[in-house]
Amino acid sequence: MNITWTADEMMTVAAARRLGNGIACFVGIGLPSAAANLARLTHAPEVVLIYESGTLGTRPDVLPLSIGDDELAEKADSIVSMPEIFRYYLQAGRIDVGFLGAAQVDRYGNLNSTFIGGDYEHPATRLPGAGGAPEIAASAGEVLIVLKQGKRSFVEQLDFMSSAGYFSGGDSREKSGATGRGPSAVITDLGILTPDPVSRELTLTSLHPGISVEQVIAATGWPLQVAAQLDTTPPPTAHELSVLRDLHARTRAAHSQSKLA
Amino acid sequence: MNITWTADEMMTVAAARRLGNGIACFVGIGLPSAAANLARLTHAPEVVLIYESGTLGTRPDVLPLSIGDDELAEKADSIVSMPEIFRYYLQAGRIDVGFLGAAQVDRYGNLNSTFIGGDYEHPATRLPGAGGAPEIAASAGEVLIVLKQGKRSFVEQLDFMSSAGYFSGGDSREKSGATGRGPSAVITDLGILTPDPVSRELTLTSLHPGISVEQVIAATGWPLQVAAQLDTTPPPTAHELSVLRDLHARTRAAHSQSKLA
Amino acid sequence: MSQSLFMPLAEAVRHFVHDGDSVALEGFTHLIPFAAGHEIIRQEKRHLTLIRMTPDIIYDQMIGMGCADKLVFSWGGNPGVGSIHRFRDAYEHSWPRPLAIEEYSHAAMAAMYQAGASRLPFATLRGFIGNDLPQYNHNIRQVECPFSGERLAAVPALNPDVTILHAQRADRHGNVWIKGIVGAQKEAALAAKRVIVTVEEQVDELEAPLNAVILPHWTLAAVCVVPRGAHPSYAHGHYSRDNAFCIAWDAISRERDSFLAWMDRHVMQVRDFAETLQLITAAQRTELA
Amino acid sequence: MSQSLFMPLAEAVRHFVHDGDSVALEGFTHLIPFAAGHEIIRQEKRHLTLIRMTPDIIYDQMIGMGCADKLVFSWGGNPGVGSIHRFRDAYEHSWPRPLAIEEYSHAAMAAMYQAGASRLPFATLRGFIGNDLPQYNHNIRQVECPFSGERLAAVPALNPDVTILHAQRADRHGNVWIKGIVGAQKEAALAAKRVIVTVEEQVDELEAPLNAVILPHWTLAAVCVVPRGAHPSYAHGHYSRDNAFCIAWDAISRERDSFLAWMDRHVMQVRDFAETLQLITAAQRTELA
Repeated sequence: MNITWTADEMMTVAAARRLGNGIACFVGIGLPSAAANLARLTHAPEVVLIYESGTLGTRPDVLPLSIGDDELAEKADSIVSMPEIFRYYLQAGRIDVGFLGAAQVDRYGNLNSTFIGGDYEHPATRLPGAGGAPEIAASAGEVLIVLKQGKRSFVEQLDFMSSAGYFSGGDSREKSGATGRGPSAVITDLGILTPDPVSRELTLTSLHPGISVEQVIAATGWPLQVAAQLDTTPPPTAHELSVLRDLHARTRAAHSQSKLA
Repeated sequence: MNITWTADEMMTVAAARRLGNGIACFVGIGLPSAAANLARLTHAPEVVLIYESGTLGTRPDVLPLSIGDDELAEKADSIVSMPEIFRYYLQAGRIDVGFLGAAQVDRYGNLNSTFIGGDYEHPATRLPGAGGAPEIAASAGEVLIVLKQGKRSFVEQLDFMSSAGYFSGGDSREKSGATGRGPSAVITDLGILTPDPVSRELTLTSLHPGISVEQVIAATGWPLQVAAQLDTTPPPTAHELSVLRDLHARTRAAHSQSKLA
Repeated sequence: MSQSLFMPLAEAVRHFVHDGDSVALEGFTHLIPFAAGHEIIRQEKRHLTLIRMTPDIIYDQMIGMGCADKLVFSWGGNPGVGSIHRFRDAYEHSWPRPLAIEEYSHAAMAAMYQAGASRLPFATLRGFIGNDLPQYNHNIRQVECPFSGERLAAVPALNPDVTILHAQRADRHGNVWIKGIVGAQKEAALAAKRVIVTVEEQVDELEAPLNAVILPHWTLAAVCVVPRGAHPSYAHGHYSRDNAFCIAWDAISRERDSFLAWMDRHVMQVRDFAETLQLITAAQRTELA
Repeated sequence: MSQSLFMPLAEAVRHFVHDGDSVALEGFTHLIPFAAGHEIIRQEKRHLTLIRMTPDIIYDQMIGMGCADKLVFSWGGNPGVGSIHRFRDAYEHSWPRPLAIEEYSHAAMAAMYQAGASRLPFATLRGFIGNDLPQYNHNIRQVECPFSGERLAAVPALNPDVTILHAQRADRHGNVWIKGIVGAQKEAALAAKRVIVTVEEQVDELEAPLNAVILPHWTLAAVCVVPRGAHPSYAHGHYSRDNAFCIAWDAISRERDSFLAWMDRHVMQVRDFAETLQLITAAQRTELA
């Protein structure tokens, strides 16, 4: 069987596989939403999907375009207010896994989603800002970072620290007061980086099929640690790809309908 | 026309008259509940009745026996949680009038509902405690105290201060951090006491029909101030009495039905 | 995994309530978990710290049967009737054992449950102004606003080992819908380490409206179907408050002997709450006849 | 007295929104009060402090039209599309006027609205751990727990001069029912000095289920019936989000000229929001044809 897939599909599948059945997952829009719903539709039917708009335990038929789509509300076990979602659920430690993206990540999994270049008052490029991320990064049981790899995003030094990974490595996160364990993996279009158990430095531990170590090193803005025993990410299965593509097809069909009366 | 009434009816009517139309009133069970609903059924159809169980804008057909009766829930504009009722409504200063009773009141309208005799750890008589009263006393726009008058309840010195009136008088309440204005009247079975504008000492300003100043002084545990110009409380009107008695009759009829299947 | 949430009440109490635990049975007049309280009494749990804004008949029973070492509360009485005599006997005369108290106001306890549900160590309120409790309860402190400099009351978060609630309905996954007067139940549940909910009925789908008060199944330790499990409190939409029983309790509980006799017959010598209800109903029918 | 709550939106904005006010238009993706934002633009309100967790298209329009001196926010963008260009132009190039910012996180702003609704001066959260914002926003401070000694983040309460919401329905008294995703709207409303709500429809009785999210009429300053008043956001049960418009906005707003031309034609030169909707619908029909 000759299966082909895109880099986005590989990232989505790799992220989905990390979600255990029955865990509570704080989902963002875009790839994390696709990954979480793919997990729900394959190996993790009882994964609890939570969007920061306050929808708890939702099971959308199609992917939401915004984090507060009515589809999420209709299919939720419960809708709570944002003070509740952030205080009674996230801060309370009830979220097992949080997904985060960013504009920049450093070797310790710290993230920048605030600005690039210049300084805070005079940024070259002002980004939307951190939104829910700082507290997701600090309080979710673990964090999955999903981000395309490149020298402009995988940087030696963040322009601004929006959300905490392992700070300066070692036990510096433990001392910070953050209640969650921190990033368990950075999933890119090239491979998977996981923190070293002691130094907490992100280490390349898995290469996606067809990707070379050199490619990953070239796409990283710091001297990348590579695991002695390097895995190859199992390719997407036919089943994973078919469920994911169906989901995207349903989503496109639903959202292409004109919504104006 | 020869109208007679009981002391309870006189107290209820006198309390009801102090509720303006459209104000928001935090109601307790018993006489305050009767007074508030009497006001609603006579001169103040738009009074907003709030019970600490979280029922906002309720219009019970019959008086509740407990502060959380289903009748209150069914007839409410909204039901909110107790954190909300105490924080977003009471503490936020949205309550115009709070009703309070107590076991003891002193000359400055301070209240005790905690214990009588002995000390806190070894009380002669332990009472239920203050419940919502301390914050009602501090945060409601004004407080109406309703209490039968007698030397055991109108005391020189409280055994315990549960809820603030005017502290030690003068401007001591203003300095306390309490956001509400304090007790505007103490309505008893004998008359109405209101705070002196400067000293804040409770002063007899109105006698119920047929009651003498001497009777009130004899029923007060401190040397009672009496206003130079003493009013007579207008007696209950036939309309007030008929509405109040109908309300009590409906209540008795409703609650005498056996509730067991 | 969610199927295992459903179990008999006796099993839930056996597994999730331990001697020495702090336990909150919440419900403000409405939905008070009486059946669960009786099961705790029947299993002779001891040295509990009982937490409840309004300890009333069920805590009177638990205190009188010796389950509690301590009571955390803001108003203790039989609403509309008077004192709870077993509480007073325990506090004033140490019978059947000494009872320590930790006393707050409603506003404070509501905020303490909220802080607990938020996993913050303390709550802030405009509270206890002119109130003498801070002289005796050293958990009522102050905090200074880092902006205005204002001093406000600070109280510790409540995080019970176990919170027990009664509710109308659970779906097949164990999601629980609480309807009507909800008090501080959601906060008390989300503040706890373990949550047991007794429900009137189990249904396939809740079919709750958007924005209903739901406790997600994955926040709960056990769900037990116990019809009429809130009696003599009520369950909105199912049955009303048994005011006659609440009035009768005053006489039953006034003396130690009559209290013990009633508890023995209605709680200790029965298998479950259904039997208790049968006995109470039969007695009330006799009285009406 | 409650009848006077109902008024045309233009009148509500004229009476209750003043130059220099702090104004929160809330709604998290859902129920964003676009019609009210347009009315503020049309009435040329100036020097506003705009507060909103997620400033998106409506704040982009208000900022680009010169209504705002300052923005208080936690995430500013066109969800799923990209930047909000008028915000960036104002912040980065002071066009049409300089824009100050006060930036938080979602968790902080939700807590700040809660503190505001509670009339507490500050809120406490486990927040901003490892985040650089406190270096620039000196309203992110710390407070020490008087029990554990732990240091937590402290942020000031938000108490807008005016909060504006959109909702599905008001009854004849002006009680408002908000259904579906509710974000921090209730808190933003109860935190404000004055509240304006636009609604899809007025009905005689709400017939809301118990525990629905209701804003009591006596907490509001004005209720205005504006059908489709949340477009291109949505109103659950009434109409869906106009994703096409949200995508189209990116091109419209990218350059100052195209932005000004669009605003002039669709907001400044129309009488009310119904006319704006007609223009947008007509344009979309042309495009589809």
